Amino acid sequence: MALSREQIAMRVAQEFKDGSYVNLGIGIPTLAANYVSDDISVMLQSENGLLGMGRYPDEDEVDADMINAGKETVTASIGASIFSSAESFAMIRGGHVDFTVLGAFEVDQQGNIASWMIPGKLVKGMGGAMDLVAGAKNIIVTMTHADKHGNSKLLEQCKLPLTGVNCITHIITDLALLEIKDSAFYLRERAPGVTVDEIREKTAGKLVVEGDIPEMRF
Amino acid sequence: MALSREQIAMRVAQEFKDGSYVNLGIGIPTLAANYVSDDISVMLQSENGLLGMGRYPDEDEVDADMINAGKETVTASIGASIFSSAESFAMIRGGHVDFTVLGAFEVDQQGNIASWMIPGKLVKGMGGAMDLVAGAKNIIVTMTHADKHGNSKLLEQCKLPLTGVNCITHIITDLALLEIKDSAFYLRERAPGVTVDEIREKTAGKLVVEGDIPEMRF
Amino acid sequence: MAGFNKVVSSYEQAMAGLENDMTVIAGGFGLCGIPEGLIGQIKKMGVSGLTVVSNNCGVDGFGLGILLEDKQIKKMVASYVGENALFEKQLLNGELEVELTPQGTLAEKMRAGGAGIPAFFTATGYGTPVGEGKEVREFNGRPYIMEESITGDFAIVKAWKADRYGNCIYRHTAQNFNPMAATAGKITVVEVEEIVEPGEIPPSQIHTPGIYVDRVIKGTFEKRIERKVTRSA
Amino acid sequence: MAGFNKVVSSYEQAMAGLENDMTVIAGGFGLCGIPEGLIGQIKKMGVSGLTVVSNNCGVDGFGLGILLEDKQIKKMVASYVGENALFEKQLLNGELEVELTPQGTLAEKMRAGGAGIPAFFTATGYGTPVGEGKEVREFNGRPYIMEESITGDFAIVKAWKADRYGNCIYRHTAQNFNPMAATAGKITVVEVEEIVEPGEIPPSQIHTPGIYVDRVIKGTFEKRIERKVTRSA
Repeated sequence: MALSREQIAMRVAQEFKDGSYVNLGIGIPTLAANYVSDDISVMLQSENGLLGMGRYPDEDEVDADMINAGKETVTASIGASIFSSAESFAMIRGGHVDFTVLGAFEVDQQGNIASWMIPGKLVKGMGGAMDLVAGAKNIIVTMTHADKHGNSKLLEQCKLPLTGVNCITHIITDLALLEIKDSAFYLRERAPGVTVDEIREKTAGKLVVEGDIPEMRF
Repeated sequence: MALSREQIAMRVAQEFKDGSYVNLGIGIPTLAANYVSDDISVMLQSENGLLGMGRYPDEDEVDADMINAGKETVTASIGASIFSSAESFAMIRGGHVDFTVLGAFEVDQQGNIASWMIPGKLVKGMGGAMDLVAGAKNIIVTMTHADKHGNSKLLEQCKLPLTGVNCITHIITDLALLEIKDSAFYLRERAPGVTVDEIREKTAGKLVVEGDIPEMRF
Repeated sequence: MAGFNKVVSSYEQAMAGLENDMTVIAGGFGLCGIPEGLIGQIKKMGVSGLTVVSNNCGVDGFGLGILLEDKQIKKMVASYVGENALFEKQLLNGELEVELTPQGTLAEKMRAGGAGIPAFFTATGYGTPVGEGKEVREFNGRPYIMEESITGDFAIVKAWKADRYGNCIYRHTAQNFNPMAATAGKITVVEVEEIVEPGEIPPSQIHTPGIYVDRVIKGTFEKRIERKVTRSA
Repeated sequence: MAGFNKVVSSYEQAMAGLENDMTVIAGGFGLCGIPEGLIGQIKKMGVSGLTVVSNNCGVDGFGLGILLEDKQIKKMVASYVGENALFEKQLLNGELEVELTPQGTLAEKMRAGGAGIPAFFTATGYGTPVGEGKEVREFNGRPYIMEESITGDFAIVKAWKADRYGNCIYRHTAQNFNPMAATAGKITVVEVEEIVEPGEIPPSQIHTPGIYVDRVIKGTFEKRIERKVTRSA
């Protein structure tokens, strides 16, 4: 059965290592923070200038000067640092952030990603997404495997304008976890109860299936 | 009579305007800080990361972590700021420092300056001089008009390797104050008792003398 | 130190010299850390044809969004403009031009502008619409694009505290783009919550040294919150 | 937060992994703000063929100067090296290579290295020996040269205080090149006077966020003064 948003986020959180600096995009990526194992610690980077993003504030802690990159009120965890946008993107661009997790419209087998612009629709802007995909060491894309019409989002070549090139290494969809290398999607894990055939059917790009593909474990 | 080092420094200090940010090189330029008029205030920038350099410390104020660009122990004045070398040179390179005063071996009528390297002699390095001459709004060179053999240091074209090009606007020597423009040295003031003829004789580059040249006033 | 007293007492003085068709660089991220009163003064002055450089363009009726109401902005350089219906309308009408710039590139363009660096190379945007028409060069086998720096006729900045010499500190994440904006204006105006005595902010804790600042004004701030989220929610 | 505890208890651990022919970026200006113990450990390890990037090379017998004694430095990238007789001797003998770099360009090369910017343009050095062989380009009618960024296998940094997550503050002008050096090492080691609890340094006052720092060690410092000048003198 296809994973829920929460399950995708749970599987994302399993990727983090103890001591990782992580930037989470809006949506499912943000949920991943809720599922980090108690055995490890990660520090969340928010690209508006906060390393060590904490929980949401209590009502009496709400402070207009303390927000995250999604413009939500937030708190700083103990040991956090706060800095300018230039410093924040120096960290990101310079490869100091270990994991970036973000959504996408399309990903292709070259590791290209399209996530910000649909021609003919109003363009709101790329925000920090282009910097994040150009800079982070490991980039995990979370998205549904296919759109609501059943069209695959894992393509031979992205059709939409790109956010970045040759940068995505891992994709976690509602159906599978895949790694991108050697110009192909390598199937690594299946969502529980989802068959390799279903994944193959919904993957337009080149899919490599090596041996038995285990189910995800939560 | 030729100016003393102190008199050159006094004349330099007259150039500063109230509210000027000033970087003073080692030697005569540093002396200029002693002669700033009581009517005005200037703030001294030291390129190792200090804006608002104060007086030398008393014995009990000496602090190894508080030095100037000449590596001398120093204090910070009230309202000073301290920052990194990158920030310091962002200020300098970005044109935020109003006056830079520095010594030179040679200056030419194009506003080129040679101040850091004599071929065949050991080269110690340019330190921050190249950044300063590339960045400051007004650059004043202080030096003797001629070397000890009587050779002019105000040339048609510098012979030594350059520190910067087309950057010097004013020179204050022991004999005169000159402005550089339109590829010539414009004589603006004479040291008291020094004749225009003597200045002409000791200026190898193109000298322009317009009207009566006043004596400097102290 | 009369020559270093940068405090002005009216918004008219704070924004004196701003003219039609100028470029204004504004600090702030969303509605966080924005110079509310200086923006209000620009609206009041009625100057038009402005190029505004800022991460966002406020929201309808608040922040930089109010400059859209009388069509004062000709061109917006920003990374994200999705919070503003009037912006969308003017953009679709062709009344407004927008230059979408990746957030980190925008921050670095401002910093470079203030630091005397006319251009730099970044991997951000290579192979995307942002990279189109820009010079590409490889370093260590990876392609980068050349981005040019930004300076403004004015920079408008929101700080927490400043002294009369213009030394500023920012509060929490209201820092964001403000320090870079402060360096990149021919005239930099800082609106603050509090003016303190020189020396009150320890020298090593000053975020923006006064050398970058031309005018300081004490403002009052509404500090509207864009997305209030609490733990209970 | 075990994974973020960067404190090590010995200099051996602090510099573990340093090998011959590596590049080491060092903070400090003259003898001010230098990681004395880390330099001592490099001497003790006896690694050689090092490229050292630092504004200066210490003095005879102190600071980076002690790495000259056993000829551990192959190449020095610095803006000023005039305080050191042994340096001069090895330079004249051809035992040591030096790449003189303008001070501001050096600071920016380190910053750019840490910030993922492979190259930038600056007017500094145009038309001088520093500009020879470098690409020249005009922006707004003024010529600039292209300078490439610097990164190191190791960065050695001296801070005043750090917490175990690696968040650092610097004291007075001992800041100098340290913050940029901290960003530019594949492995960044910070030697501090005091290790404080996380949260003791207010978040907005942290000079170097811990994300740049791999190891923290508490050192003891002689803090030699190069030119003691007092008011009475």
